[in-house]
Amino acid sequence: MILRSGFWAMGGYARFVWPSIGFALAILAWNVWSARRHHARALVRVRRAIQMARSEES
Amino acid sequence: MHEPAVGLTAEKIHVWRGDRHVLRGVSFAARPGCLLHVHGPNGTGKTTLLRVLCGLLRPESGVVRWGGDPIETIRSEYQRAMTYASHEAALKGDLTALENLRYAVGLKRRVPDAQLRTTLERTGVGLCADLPARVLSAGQRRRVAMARVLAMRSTLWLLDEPYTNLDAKGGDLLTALLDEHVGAGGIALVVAHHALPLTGAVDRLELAA
Amino acid sequence: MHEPAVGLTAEKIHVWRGDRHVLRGVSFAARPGCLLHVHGPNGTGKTTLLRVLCGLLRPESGVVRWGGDPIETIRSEYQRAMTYASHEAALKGDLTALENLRYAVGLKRRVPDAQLRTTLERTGVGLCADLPARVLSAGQRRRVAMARVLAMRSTLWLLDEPYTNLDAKGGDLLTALLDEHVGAGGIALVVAHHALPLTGAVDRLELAA
Amino acid sequence: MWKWFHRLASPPHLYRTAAAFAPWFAFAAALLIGYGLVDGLVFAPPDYQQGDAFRIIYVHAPSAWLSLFGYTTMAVAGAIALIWRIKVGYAVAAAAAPVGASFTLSALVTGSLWGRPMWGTYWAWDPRLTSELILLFLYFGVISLRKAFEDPNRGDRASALLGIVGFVNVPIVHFSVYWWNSLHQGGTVMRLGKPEMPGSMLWPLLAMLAGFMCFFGAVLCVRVRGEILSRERQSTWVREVVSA
Amino acid sequence: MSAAETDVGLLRGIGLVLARELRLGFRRPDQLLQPLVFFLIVTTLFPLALSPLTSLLRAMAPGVLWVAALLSSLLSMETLFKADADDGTLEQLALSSQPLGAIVVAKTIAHWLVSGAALVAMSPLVATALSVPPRALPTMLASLALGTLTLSWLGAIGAGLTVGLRRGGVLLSLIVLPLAMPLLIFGASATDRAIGGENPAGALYFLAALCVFTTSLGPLAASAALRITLE
Amino acid sequence: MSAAETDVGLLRGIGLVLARELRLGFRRPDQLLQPLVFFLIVTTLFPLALSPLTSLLRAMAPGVLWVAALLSSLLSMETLFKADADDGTLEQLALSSQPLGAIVVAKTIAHWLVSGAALVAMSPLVATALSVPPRALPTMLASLALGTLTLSWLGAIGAGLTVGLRRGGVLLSLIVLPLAMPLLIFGASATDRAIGGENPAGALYFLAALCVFTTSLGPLAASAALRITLE
Ligand code: HEM
Ligand SMILES: Nc1ncnc2c1ncn2[C@@H]1O[C@H](COP(=O)(O)OP(=O)(O)OP(=O)(O)O)[C@@H](O)[C@H]1O
Ligand SMILES: Nc1ncnc2c1ncn2[C@@H]1O[C@H](COP(=O)(O)OP(=O)(O)OP(=O)(O)O)[C@@H](O)[C@H]1O
Ligand SMILES: [Mg+2]
Ligand SMILES: [Mg+2]
Repeated sequence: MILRSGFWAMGGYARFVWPSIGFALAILAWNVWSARRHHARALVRVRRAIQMARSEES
Repeated sequence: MHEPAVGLTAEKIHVWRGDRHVLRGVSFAARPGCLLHVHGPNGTGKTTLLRVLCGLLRPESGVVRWGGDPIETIRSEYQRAMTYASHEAALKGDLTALENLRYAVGLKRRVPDAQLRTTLERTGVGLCADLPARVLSAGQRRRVAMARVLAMRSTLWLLDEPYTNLDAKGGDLLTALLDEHVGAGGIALVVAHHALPLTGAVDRLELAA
Repeated sequence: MHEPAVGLTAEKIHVWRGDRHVLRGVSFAARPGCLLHVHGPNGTGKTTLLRVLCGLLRPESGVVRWGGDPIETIRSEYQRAMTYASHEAALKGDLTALENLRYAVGLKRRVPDAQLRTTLERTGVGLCADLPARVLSAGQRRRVAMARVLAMRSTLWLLDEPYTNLDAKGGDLLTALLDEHVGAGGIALVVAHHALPLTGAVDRLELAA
Repeated sequence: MWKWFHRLASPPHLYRTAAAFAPWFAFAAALLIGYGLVDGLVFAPPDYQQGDAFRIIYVHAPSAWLSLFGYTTMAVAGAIALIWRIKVGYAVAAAAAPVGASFTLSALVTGSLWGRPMWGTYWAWDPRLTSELILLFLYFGVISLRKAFEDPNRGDRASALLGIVGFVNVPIVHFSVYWWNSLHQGGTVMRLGKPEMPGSMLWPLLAMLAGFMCFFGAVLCVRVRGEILSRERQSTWVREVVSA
Repeated sequence: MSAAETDVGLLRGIGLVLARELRLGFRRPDQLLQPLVFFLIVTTLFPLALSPLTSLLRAMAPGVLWVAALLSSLLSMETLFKADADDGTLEQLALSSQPLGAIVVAKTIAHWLVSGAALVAMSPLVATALSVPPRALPTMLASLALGTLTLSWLGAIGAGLTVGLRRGGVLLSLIVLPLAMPLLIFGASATDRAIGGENPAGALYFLAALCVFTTSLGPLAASAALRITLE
Repeated sequence: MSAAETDVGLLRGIGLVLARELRLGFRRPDQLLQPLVFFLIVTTLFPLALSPLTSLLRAMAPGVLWVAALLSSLLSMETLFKADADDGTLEQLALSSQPLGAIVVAKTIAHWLVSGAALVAMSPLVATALSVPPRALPTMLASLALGTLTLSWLGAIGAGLTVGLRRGGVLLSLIVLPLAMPLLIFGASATDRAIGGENPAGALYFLAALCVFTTSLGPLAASAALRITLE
């Protein structure tokens, strides 16, 4: 059914429908990516803080 | 505590700046008639401590008490009793020395200009009273700041390196003023890198690196 | 003049500020290996004199000579030979201590970062090298400014109250550095309100009120 | 209740709670969004007026919803933190801001793409559209204010305050279609009583709304964990968690 | 001396800070005029940048007037706390025994007096140059007066939040302009309706309501902001 | 060490100051975006304040774009020397062995790179929102690029003259805006002609000439201005 050409044409509105779906999905993807990066960076900061504390002790 | 709760006390003040643990549990008690000389190497947190004591900085943990009450709870009363002089002279460049005093001191107590002029003369800058603070020399600015502290008539003085930029005579004057203040039952916390040549007793609070 | 024209000389410098005749014909000669201790009460024009000497202020009359030539005529050569440290530490708050040095010293001579780090360590702020200058304490800022003067490797130092905000160790360090600089044939003009405990000879220039 | 609230407000507890919830939210979001997309794009009938262009609603309405929900989360968390001095509130507010801003952008872009076929223009200075744009600016303001402070504590408090002040805009966005005559259509889903949409169109929309909310929850959990970690990096529990 | 004799009341404190601000302003009269001159310049730039058809000018006039007022007020707002923060006197004000709210009120009123009020007084001239008909002037004056006061309060909040930050000025506009947008919309529409001969009362009431709202909550929010940034 | 080995040439000096400025800019990337955001906000304010008829918008678009660019450039200009003057580093730069002119050139170019160039890159988006037709975009881009560079030079002169004055910002606009008027008129008219489908070459040539003129004399004038105010 998806393969019927009418689906992708979206009744002539493909030009508007697909970019908006695409943009919204891209925003979802960005959120996943940036949240994970945010978490990873926080871990790096913590590790650095731990290292600093160790070097201050010694 | 079983002692009567007067004066300024600090209990286990902890402050972090960035990743540095600057103040690690500082405690002290300063009773009326006491001068506390805060000293220690550069960057050990003397200025930070003074800003905590005057309420501009909230410590991560620990309490500052005035007459037994935490200072946040009695803010306006505490601020009436306290005067803080920071590293900088805190003068408005476009106002004259006298006007600077008028608007700073005037918010604490009513005071006629004549009395402020006398105070300025006492700290050796009577002739600069009508010059805009912008053109004053570093030492003259300090002396105006000293006049502000005097004119406030507060019980508690928190002074951050008040000897900076003063000439020999200015230093002696400041010492005499401190002596007088403490002698009259006031409290003073003074940050300075050299020994204070006061006649009265001096407590010392050392901040270590 | 029959003496050989080396070093810094000032001839009858007059400066008015507002209605005050601040410098009234100041003259001196500072030859290589000479430390000139400029002192005098607050507001007598020490800072003003230093600003004239480094060319930031044009005197109403009088000449400043470097190696016999008026400094306006040999501006770029003079500026290469001279370093001025003002009342304030003159650091960019958003740059780290190291970057501050890199961009200030780099305009005078090519210098690798490693060498600048060594200089910072020498003045006791090696650990602050990568902190933004904004967060440094008053004394740490001074020490960075001291490192800048050192790293410039200039012949002539003009220092306005360089002992300000330094702790006891810092003061001793500065004294040792001045001794070394003068001993190696440099010239230094130092404004300070207390006697300089140098081992070498100290000339004194007194500005009276 | 109060006790539960206080327990949640302790950073290690919230850190663990967020870790426990995140996968469930993510799982639900994937299911709901997957179903909503397929049913909405493939099986739902075309609108009798708008034709297939109406399908943009399946991403536009949830995005627009989250833009407001995100702001509300941020402002409420900030207010809780400011008023009761509960530090994790700042972590939640900081975590919600970029997520909400991204959905605001999504609402604006999908809305413009929808506006072109419906109103003949990508952009009009209409109250709903304008106030949504203001919402984006407010998000930017809050985010850059937080970053502008060197000291994270002050940045937190300042941006929480700005978030609260800017909250006045949220009801404006929502009610603008009723208060002014607007190009933008009024509420269709959230109307009390019977929605005017046939079920075949409505179910995927509701699934998308729920899916986006779960997605927001999942992302928020991950971000809150990160915020808590870097805020509490001096504390012993974080050190134990990380070095373990 | 007894406490009663020398204590400084709230009103006296506000008066003193107000006097200080006005004195600082009048110490440099040329700078006092600057928000005004900025307003004048922006409003003259537009006719310059456009082909000066009267009909077009008249259609644009409310918008231009309001945008110019907004920007001019905003620009001068930046210095509201910044100058005092830079030289350390803000700290001293905050540590005085007066509540911070009182100080904020005094400073904001002083700011409005030397920028907003002056701008309102000047606006009929500018409006006439933009060929706004005289019958619209009262509405324009009323809307600008209410609007600039509201702006001063919003600006005080923004200035409080950004004081002490580098390039705080632009961040300030980022914060204040979105909040000021409703103001702009209603202010311009009131003027526009008055030019078109319609009844502007609705928009004016809304502006008045906004003004009352910000005047009552502004001091609180601004002093809270200041307390945060001062730390 | 020998002088030749360690001497710093003119180009290296300029490069170093440029690096310093860019690093200062990028240290706070959000602040880098602020002139841009300001530009965006001002251009949205206008449609808000006006009844948003497309025809009216299009007629105003060149004016709005240019006034917004002018103001945004001006605002960020204020900090060009002021920040350095306040913390004493400007004195140190002036006392370095590099000529003051070189330092001014480096600072101005850096300023243009982080504000003007970014603004030019952003302008097509804004223009489209103001319903400027695509065929006018190349002309608008060219005119804005030339215009913002010229503005940066004018701003450097103004900033040099006003550094060290309190509230220099507003004074700066008083100095720069009159100088920038020809720029505004020709820039807006070039864009306007392009929108109307006419040939904008004349106005563009004029802008280019202005740009060359200010680029050659700007460094001289700005460093002279700076030397006066530094004393
Ligand atoms: C840039 C353009 C647009 C923007 C900024 C925008 C913004 C919004 C916002 C903020 C909401 C959420 C309102 C709320 O929950 O209170 C919303 C919902 C909605 N929008 Fe848009 N919109 C735009 C264009 C459009 C267009 C062109 C259409 C269709 C013709 C449309 C149809 C809808 C619908 C059906 C809803 C759901 C209403 C509800 O049930 O709450 N939007 N939009
Ligand atoms: N964000 C930060 N990151 C790391 N360290 C910081 C930060 N902010 C402040 N510091 C450090 O905290 C300390 C602050 O000390 P403070 O200014 O109180 O010192 P001080 O005792 O007054 O020194 P001085 O005698 O030089 O005046 C300094 O060592 C400074 O380097
Ligand atoms: N416009 C002016 N009108 C009157 N007097 C002025 C004016 N400008 C400066 N002065 C005076 O000129 C003197 C400047 O002195 P300068 O700053 O050089 O002093 P200094 O010796 O460095 O003092 P300090 O030891 O306090 O640093 C001060 O006495 C100041 O009051
Ligand atoms: Mg200190
Ligand atoms: Mg001096």
